[in-house]
Amino acid sequence: MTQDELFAKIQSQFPKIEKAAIQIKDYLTVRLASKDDLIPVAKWLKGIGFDYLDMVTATDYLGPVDMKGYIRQANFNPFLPEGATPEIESAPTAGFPYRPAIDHLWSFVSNADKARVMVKLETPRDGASVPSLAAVFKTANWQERENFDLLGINYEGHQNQTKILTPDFLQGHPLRKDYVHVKDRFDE
Amino acid sequence: MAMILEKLPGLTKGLPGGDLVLTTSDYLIDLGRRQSLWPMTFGLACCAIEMMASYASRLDFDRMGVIPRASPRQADVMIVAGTVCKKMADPILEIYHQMPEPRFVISMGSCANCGGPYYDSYSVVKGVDRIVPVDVYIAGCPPRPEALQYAVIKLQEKIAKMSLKKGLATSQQVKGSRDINA
Amino acid sequence: MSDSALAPIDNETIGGLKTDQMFINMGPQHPSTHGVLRIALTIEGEIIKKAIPDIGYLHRGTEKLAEVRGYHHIVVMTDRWDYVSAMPNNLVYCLAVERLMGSKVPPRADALRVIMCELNRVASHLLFFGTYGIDTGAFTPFLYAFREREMVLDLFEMLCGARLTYNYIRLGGVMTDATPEWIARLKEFITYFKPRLDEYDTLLTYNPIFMARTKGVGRISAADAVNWGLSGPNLRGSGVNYDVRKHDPYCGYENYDFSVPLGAEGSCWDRYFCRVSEMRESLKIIEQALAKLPEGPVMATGVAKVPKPAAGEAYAHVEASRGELGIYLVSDGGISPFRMHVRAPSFMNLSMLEEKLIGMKVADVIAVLGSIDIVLGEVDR
Amino acid sequence: MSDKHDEKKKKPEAAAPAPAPAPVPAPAPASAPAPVPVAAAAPAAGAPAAAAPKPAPKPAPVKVPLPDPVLNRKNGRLLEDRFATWPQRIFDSKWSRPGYQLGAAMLAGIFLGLALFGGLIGELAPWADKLYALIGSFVAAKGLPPLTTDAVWIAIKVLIVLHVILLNGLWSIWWERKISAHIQSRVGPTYAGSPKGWNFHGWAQTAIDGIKLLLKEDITPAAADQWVHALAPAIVIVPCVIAFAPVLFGREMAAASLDIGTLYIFAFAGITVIGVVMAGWASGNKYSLLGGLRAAAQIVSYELPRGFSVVPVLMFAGSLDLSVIADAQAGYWHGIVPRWFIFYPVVGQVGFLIFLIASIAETNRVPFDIPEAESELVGGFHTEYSGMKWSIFFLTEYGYVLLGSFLLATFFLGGGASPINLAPFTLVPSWLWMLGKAMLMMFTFLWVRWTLPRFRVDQLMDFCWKFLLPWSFANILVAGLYLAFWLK
Repeated sequence: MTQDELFAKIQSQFPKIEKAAIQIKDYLTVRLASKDDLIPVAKWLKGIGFDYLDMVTATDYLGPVDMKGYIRQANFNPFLPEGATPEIESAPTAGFPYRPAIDHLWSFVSNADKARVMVKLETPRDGASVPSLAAVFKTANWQERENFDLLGINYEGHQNQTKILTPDFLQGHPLRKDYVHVKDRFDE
Repeated sequence: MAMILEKLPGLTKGLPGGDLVLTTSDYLIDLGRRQSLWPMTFGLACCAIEMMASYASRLDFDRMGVIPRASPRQADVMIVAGTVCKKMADPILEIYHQMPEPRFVISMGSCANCGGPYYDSYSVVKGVDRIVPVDVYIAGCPPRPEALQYAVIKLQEKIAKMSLKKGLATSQQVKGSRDINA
Repeated sequence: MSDSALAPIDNETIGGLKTDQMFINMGPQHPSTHGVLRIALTIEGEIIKKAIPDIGYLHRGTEKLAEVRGYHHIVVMTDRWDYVSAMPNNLVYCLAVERLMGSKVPPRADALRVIMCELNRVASHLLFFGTYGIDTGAFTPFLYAFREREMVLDLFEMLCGARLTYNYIRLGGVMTDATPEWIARLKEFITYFKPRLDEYDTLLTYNPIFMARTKGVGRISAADAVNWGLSGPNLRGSGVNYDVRKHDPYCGYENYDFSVPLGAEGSCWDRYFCRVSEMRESLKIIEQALAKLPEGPVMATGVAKVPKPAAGEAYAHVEASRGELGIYLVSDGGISPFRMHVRAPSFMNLSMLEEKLIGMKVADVIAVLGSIDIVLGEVDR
Repeated sequence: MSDKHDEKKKKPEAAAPAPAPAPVPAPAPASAPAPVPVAAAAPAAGAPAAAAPKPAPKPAPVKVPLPDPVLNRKNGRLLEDRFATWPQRIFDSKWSRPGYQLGAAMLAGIFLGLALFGGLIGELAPWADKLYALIGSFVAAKGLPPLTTDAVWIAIKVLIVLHVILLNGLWSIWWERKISAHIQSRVGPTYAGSPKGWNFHGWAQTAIDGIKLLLKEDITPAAADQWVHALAPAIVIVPCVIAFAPVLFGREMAAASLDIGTLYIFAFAGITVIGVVMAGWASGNKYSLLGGLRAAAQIVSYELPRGFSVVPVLMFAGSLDLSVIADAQAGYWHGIVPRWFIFYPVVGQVGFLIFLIASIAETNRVPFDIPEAESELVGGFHTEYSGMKWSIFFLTEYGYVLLGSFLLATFFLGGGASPINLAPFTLVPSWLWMLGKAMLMMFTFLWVRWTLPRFRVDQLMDFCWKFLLPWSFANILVAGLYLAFWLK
């Protein structure tokens, strides 16, 4: 199934869905109109053979990453030669649309058709909240927990939305671009 | 046993040939301690695979009498092999306290030494020596199994310098107050 | 996460007898959790009533660190996700960045990438074979597997100087070319290794005790496996024919003739057998790749020292030793990625434990956990 | 990498690689000494120092004394060549290597020497009688009460049995480590012993481990029941020592000749499980508790097939006394086949196998090591034990392995009887044959330990109750038929 056929099929069912402006290279990327579409789309996709939820992730599009999220001074290397390449710091790129938004991404795979569709949805950054797919795809359970832990996204209807990767005492959500690391007892 | 050993230097002080008793027992004790260093199977990350390789056929740690023990109660040396993350830091300290004395720590790999490639990460402890005292550091990411064996040899040399006179049977306190390297 | 939240213990009364449930903390330091996994078990006698995997003891924040590393530097970090088979990690990252940059890889580099990834799959499955032997109580397979694994590592070491973290597959190609001597050694290894696989079968695969321990234990149906998002031998052990090498070929995998071993019922033994059979298939692929190894350069020209791919998004995925390893990259046009997400197969594979372990015996926890073959570096990243 | 190898081909005379740790100045091609033949063939991947000879200035051909290339003693290859360790090379024609020939010669020598030594000494029972008479005369001369003779004699026997168990710990742990190593293509302990002197195959490894364990801190966990925790190792080892009393070490060589010897051994060996359960419960560790409970279930279950598998032997011998059982197996059928119980058709072999399996299960060893299952329960019932207390558990385990070996030798392998009815073999004294058979059985124990995976709890129970026990009953039935129709 080519990308165009697949897109036509999706659009015939959900006319509000449109192709994303920035396509993920080599894969069909569609954008949902609103978050209420997500569960119907997922269920429909599961019905037509896209029963493998490959990935649930999101990107924080707020400006370049804040260097306060890293512990740069803690382990200064005195052995660097003069004129060594400095450590990379974050810097904004001109022309990139930084915005306070979180771009969600779901990737569905159909094994029979050897096809893959990337479903995107952009929500505001503060209080980002999307429906949970854990009831439809069990694999979404941990991935959504991970996104909650690292990006602070609220998944509506998730049964066990708790920290999964970071330690209990870590404050904030590290993958947010404005994450500022609060020093704990293991840092100096 | 440890109580007798603690008092041995005092007892033999006035005796003729007391030093001979002392050095002989030093020799035997050090021999026992250095020729049978049992590490705990404590793999954290990548280095654990190299640690396994050093137990395996080609390099065969058993030649030196090093056999892994699963329980910290029967282990002598903790090989911290891999990245020490903040979530793992407390269990490491707990396991260290569960080991009977004399206990030694080998910090294996850059991550355990100083954080390694994760020097600026928010969830990595920059060196296991912030948690437990370390006897031998091994550089490398990950170090070769030969490096680990060399570290064990170095630790054996260090143990060979332990002496009853310097209080080898006494309790060592956590965090760098051990006097065995003098 | 506190212990009380992990496993609230509810004692029940059966037939007038009060049963007492027990909370057991398996890990983070335990001989057979393969690293620093913790499973909070609530057991009743030997039966598991509740099992909650607790991960994050090796969370190193790679995805965050990638946002301030150069594109070339990140290859180093990819080695340390799945440290048992690092080549596919290098490969998937390089494929993603190459897609972003739109650069083409020379054919010889592609063939070398295939050879190295398949060799690494052999090394990784050998480690699985050994540790699964230990998990089921047989210590000797571990030593046998490591004897052969050391030979694979020698081959790696000769080509790229590292035993475990190779950094061999770079943006635009591979680090160094394979010498004729190396290829001769590789052929020598293949001839040596093939009979060893039969030896393993006699030692462990068809051992009655081992089969009793693993066959029919921890069954996962095909529908369940897909729903849980399993991949790799865990998915194929359940009979689902999903292999990225066939599904979405990369690096010229479509040119090689190999079959995908499938399991029958999705039990531990099927997953184990899939891996052992995959080693044979990998050898087949390596032989074919060696037979038609094209000449030419191994590094594409025009890969910048400090790459700055144009703003865009890319996804690449490969069939790593543990399953489908994917990378989602967002570039803002700067010198480091704007966002990198790793679709780690072990993470998905592990997530099914929570439901799957209930009702099993304590010994089966080890058998099931060993059979899904996780690497915590990849789970926690 | 590739140009490095090209250099090799062009200038083979420059390719004598130096040992990697000591980088030597790159030699001028003219001044390099003649290389060892293998050096040219071996790809010097590990020697980067000498790989790229710079164009040396013309005058002053300084002779750089290259260190001798370090050769592997075994195969004559360069040590730096990492492929020298590839198994294909290691395992090629190993018998052509001097080490193996020497080893085989030494083994043969040890066996021959032992046999000669044993033949010279002869049976030990007459010597013991002489010693007893000596003590008796000494006591009589001193005018001590006559009971003193027996008291001293018993003390001597007790000491001997104790030392058998202790020395067995030293020997069998070392042996197990060496055997496991060679099964796994390793070499096992090598350096233990005197660092300068004689460290033959790490002979002192167990003794050194003992020294260390003696000096380790003795931990009683906070959650443990202090007294029970301390008492458990004693409860474990004491029955083991007691059970050795009637064990037959050779003709008329038992510490106590008991009419009910078999029953006595089984009775006391069964007590150990109490100590194991105590250890598991008192440690205050859930893994230990599980291990203790598993041990209780397992050992109690396997007592049954173990006991019933010996019943045919008892029926044939007509006695529970171990000496009588051993003597009943003297003689040869047709002058060739020994009349050992293992050679009784079907009954003997089935009984032997069941007894062997049950003995392995009794000692908690793989494939029946679920009480201490390292990959499941960390250490099982001894997880929380450290130092000497822990080593007592191990001493007991190996004590029971020895006990099982001697019982197997006595019940099924003819005790001290020679397997071959020929002059040089029949002259070897019974205690040596006994020891040899016991060691063979012990080797079987170790061999099984390092080959098989582990059962699960329910499979273990199924195996005992649904397989071993019915077959041991059937075995008794067939033995009865033999007695009724064949042996009369």
